[in-house]
Amino acid sequence: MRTDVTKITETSPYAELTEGLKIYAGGTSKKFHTGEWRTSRPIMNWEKCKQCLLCAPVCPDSSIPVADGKRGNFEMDYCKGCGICASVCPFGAIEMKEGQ
Amino acid sequence: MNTYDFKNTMSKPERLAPGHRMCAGCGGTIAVRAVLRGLHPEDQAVIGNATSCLEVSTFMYPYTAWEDSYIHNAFENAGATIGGVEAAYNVLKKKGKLKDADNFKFITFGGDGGTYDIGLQSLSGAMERNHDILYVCYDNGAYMNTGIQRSSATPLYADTTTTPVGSHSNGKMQNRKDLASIIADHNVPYAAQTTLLGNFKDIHTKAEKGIYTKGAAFLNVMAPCPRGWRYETSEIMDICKLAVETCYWPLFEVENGKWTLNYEPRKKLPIEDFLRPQGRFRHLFKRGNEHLLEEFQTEVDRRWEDLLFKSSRT
Amino acid sequence: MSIKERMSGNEAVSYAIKQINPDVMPAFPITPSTEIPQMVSGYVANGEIDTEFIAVESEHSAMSAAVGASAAGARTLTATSSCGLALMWEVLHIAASNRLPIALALVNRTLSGPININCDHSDSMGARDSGWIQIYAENNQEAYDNFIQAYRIAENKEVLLPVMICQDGFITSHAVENIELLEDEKVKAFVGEYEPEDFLLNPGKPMAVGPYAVTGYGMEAKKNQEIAMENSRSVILDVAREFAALTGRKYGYFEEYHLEDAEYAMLIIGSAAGTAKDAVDELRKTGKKVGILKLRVFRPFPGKEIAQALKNVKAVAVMDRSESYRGGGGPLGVEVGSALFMERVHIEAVNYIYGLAGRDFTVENAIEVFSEMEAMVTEGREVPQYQYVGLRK
Amino acid sequence: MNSRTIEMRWHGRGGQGAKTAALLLADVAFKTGKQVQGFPEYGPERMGAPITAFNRVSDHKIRVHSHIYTPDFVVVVDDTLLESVDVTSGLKADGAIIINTSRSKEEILPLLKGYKGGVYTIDARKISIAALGKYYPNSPMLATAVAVSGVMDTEEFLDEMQASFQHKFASKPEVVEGNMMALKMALEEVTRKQQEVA
Repeated sequence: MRTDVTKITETSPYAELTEGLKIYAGGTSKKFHTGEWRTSRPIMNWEKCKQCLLCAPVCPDSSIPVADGKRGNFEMDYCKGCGICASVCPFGAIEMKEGQ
Repeated sequence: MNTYDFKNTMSKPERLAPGHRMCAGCGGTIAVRAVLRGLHPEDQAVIGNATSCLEVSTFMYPYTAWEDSYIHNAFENAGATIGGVEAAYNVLKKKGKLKDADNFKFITFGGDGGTYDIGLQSLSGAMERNHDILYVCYDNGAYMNTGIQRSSATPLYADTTTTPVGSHSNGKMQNRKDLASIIADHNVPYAAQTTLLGNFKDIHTKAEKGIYTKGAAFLNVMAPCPRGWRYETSEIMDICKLAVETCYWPLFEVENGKWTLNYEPRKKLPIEDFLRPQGRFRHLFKRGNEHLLEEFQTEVDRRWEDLLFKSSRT
Repeated sequence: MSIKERMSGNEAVSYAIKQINPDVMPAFPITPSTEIPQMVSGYVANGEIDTEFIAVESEHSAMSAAVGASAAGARTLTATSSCGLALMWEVLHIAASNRLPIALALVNRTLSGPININCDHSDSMGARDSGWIQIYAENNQEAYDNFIQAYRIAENKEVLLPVMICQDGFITSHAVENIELLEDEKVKAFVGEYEPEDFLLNPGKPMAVGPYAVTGYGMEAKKNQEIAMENSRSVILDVAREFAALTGRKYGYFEEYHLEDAEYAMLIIGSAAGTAKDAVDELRKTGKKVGILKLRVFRPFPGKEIAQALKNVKAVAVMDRSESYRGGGGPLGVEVGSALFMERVHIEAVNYIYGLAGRDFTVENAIEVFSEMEAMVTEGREVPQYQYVGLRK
Repeated sequence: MNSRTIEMRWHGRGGQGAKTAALLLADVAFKTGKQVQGFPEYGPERMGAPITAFNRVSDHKIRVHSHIYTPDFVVVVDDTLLESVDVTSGLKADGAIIINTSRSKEEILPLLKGYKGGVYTIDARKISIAALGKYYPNSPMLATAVAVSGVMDTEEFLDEMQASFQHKFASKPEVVEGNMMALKMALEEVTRKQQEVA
């Protein structure tokens, strides 16, 4: 069954689920926003950021995008607020703040 | 192998998408991301996965966090499963049924439960048969998925839900199994041990070697679990560093039987430094339990000396 | 023109495998199915097929690797018996729920304990609810024919389920008998190429297999799997029709032997059906109206058809070659009884357990069963509804 | 059961080739156009343990899949079995038993529990060593079984065996010759004994 996987929800009738619950695509989890789990958020101070990128690999949620050797803004749809990035930043450019 | 260019490596397209349900601060997904950066961007992969936190969180129907093809089978059979995929690839290529697909790599992930314990036979078989795969164990030292029960990777004296500290117990009474050595003794082309450090050069280099070594490769990655180890989520990188600096978790690799120690601390730190930040070892720091720490240190020293000996052989 | 040959049941299935030339076969030896992986390894070693044979370290890994290979897009099979099938149990369910058209050559042998290498159906009956199609053979010919039909059923887009092709350990697997084989090219044409729509190795089209499904999806997924099993009913018959057109050998859910006017019927699976047919011939000579329903397809279970086929008999002996330990009979006893009830077919039924752990089943045994049924109906003899054949008392 | 089905039971010891002989008989009978069955009784027995194998040969399709309890013929590949195994069990009175032994028929008879049917002794060791230089009882026993049971014409049997040996030992013509000689010697011996009986 080649149902459009992006349209499958917990209210879909059985005939609309994929056969064997296979998913014919990669990275569909991006539809699910784990940012809602957050109880504290990282705040970026771009002036202090030296683009060393040490924060990028430590993010468990792939929420620090890097392109052409430079990091961008946090993907707040997914960031769970663990604070590892703030902890490893040698320049104090990331600060964790309570709240979503 | 190219020399490690951190910025270029970090600029590669992400192969583990966000939106997965792993815990905040999870070491497992940091490890997975690092391993997947070892894949060259032009190559495709089939990712295998033993049942684990990683599996139930990264492929929760209909959401897959994997950008590559992915297969989860069961808890105890990740080795055999990815072996089957690799065999299929070889024969379909041979029969000319896979056009434009000569760049598949096979990587499978298991936790220590699925790798050290219930899946050991399947892993051992896959290694002995020398399938062209990389098996990565993200070792967080207990069955975290089911609520922190001890595994054979759990360190001595750790407080877990099946080795609880009590009036008659100091936690787990046995030493942890040394799986990387066991796999190295399968005489596979490549076996290595690493963890999450600094700019991730060590894990990246080993993942890339493992993926691009012809034949079976195994990578054991210490991946701390803030919930099971009971430390502040933000402190993960310090914990990993202390594991290495105390020689609790040495970085080594075994290439075709040749052991190489990748890092030797200038000054070996006492094991207390690694244990103290973790709630699972809190009881070791009570007055009267000094002998337990001594025992722990003795075992760390013994294994370190053994590794020094193995890696000094030429 | 078919090729007249003689070979054992294991040779027959191995020969079918050779003619099909599947892509991947992971297997681990276990008596009495061991010869199959041995023969396939031989074909590979001699370049007669280019199947990738994986000599795994357990049956568990055999089925696990089969799941990986099948999901990757390869036509896949394995072979096993008894405890080997039991060790696969968890993964059997996964193969079915992932909708992977794997073929399994099962050579039936009793499950331990006690350890015993001979035939009964406790292994496959134990796996009856694993979501696999199950097809049984009376002899080497049927084992061969069923195996050639297996992939056509399993790989049908409306089905996509794994299929178990069963034959009786030693009794047919190791008995050399006459057989008619098909020419290689006819088998190849009949079975066709496997062209999966979606598979792990499809370049540029990633696929994910084996998810965690929350309650909101799990039940719907299982219903879909059940529908696939229902779909297999017509596919099994369609494939059999095509096969009959090719070979002249007719197959259905079951074979009826002198059942049309029978007053007493025996429902039986596997090699013992042949023995029972000889008993029917002997009894018919003396004027007894007796017949056989030889069940070929046990999953999906053709309950309605069985009930309809039996509706005019006075009594049926339901023959189970495995014990359910439910305190009252075997699996066929339950399912046939249930089918008769659901179809409102009110006939006498007795559940006999026979042939456990290789206990021989003879023509005389079958005659005794028929006699007992007749006595029950005509003389009102009290007959326990569940009993053993050939048990030392 | 079809009256024209001939049932034969083989007794031997693990490793002596009784199973192989039964399968060979099925093979050669098949080649002469018969419907056949050849199967051993299986257990975990190893080298030296008593084993049983069976044959059915018929002009009609064989459906029965039980062991053979009332054989027409019994073949004993090792006479030491006579002490421990009830070889004549169920053997039809109008049938025959064939025993590989260097002893005389008179010496053997007391071990057969009063069996009244045909009794044939054949010294397969002597024949095998004379023909092949080694002790392989299969060829002489097979020839004897064919001659005594009459499951097929002996000339046809020899032709089929010749073809089969030539296929099997394509690179060793001397083995083909030796085996053929063993078959022929056994056939001659049986014919002589049959004439004595007549």
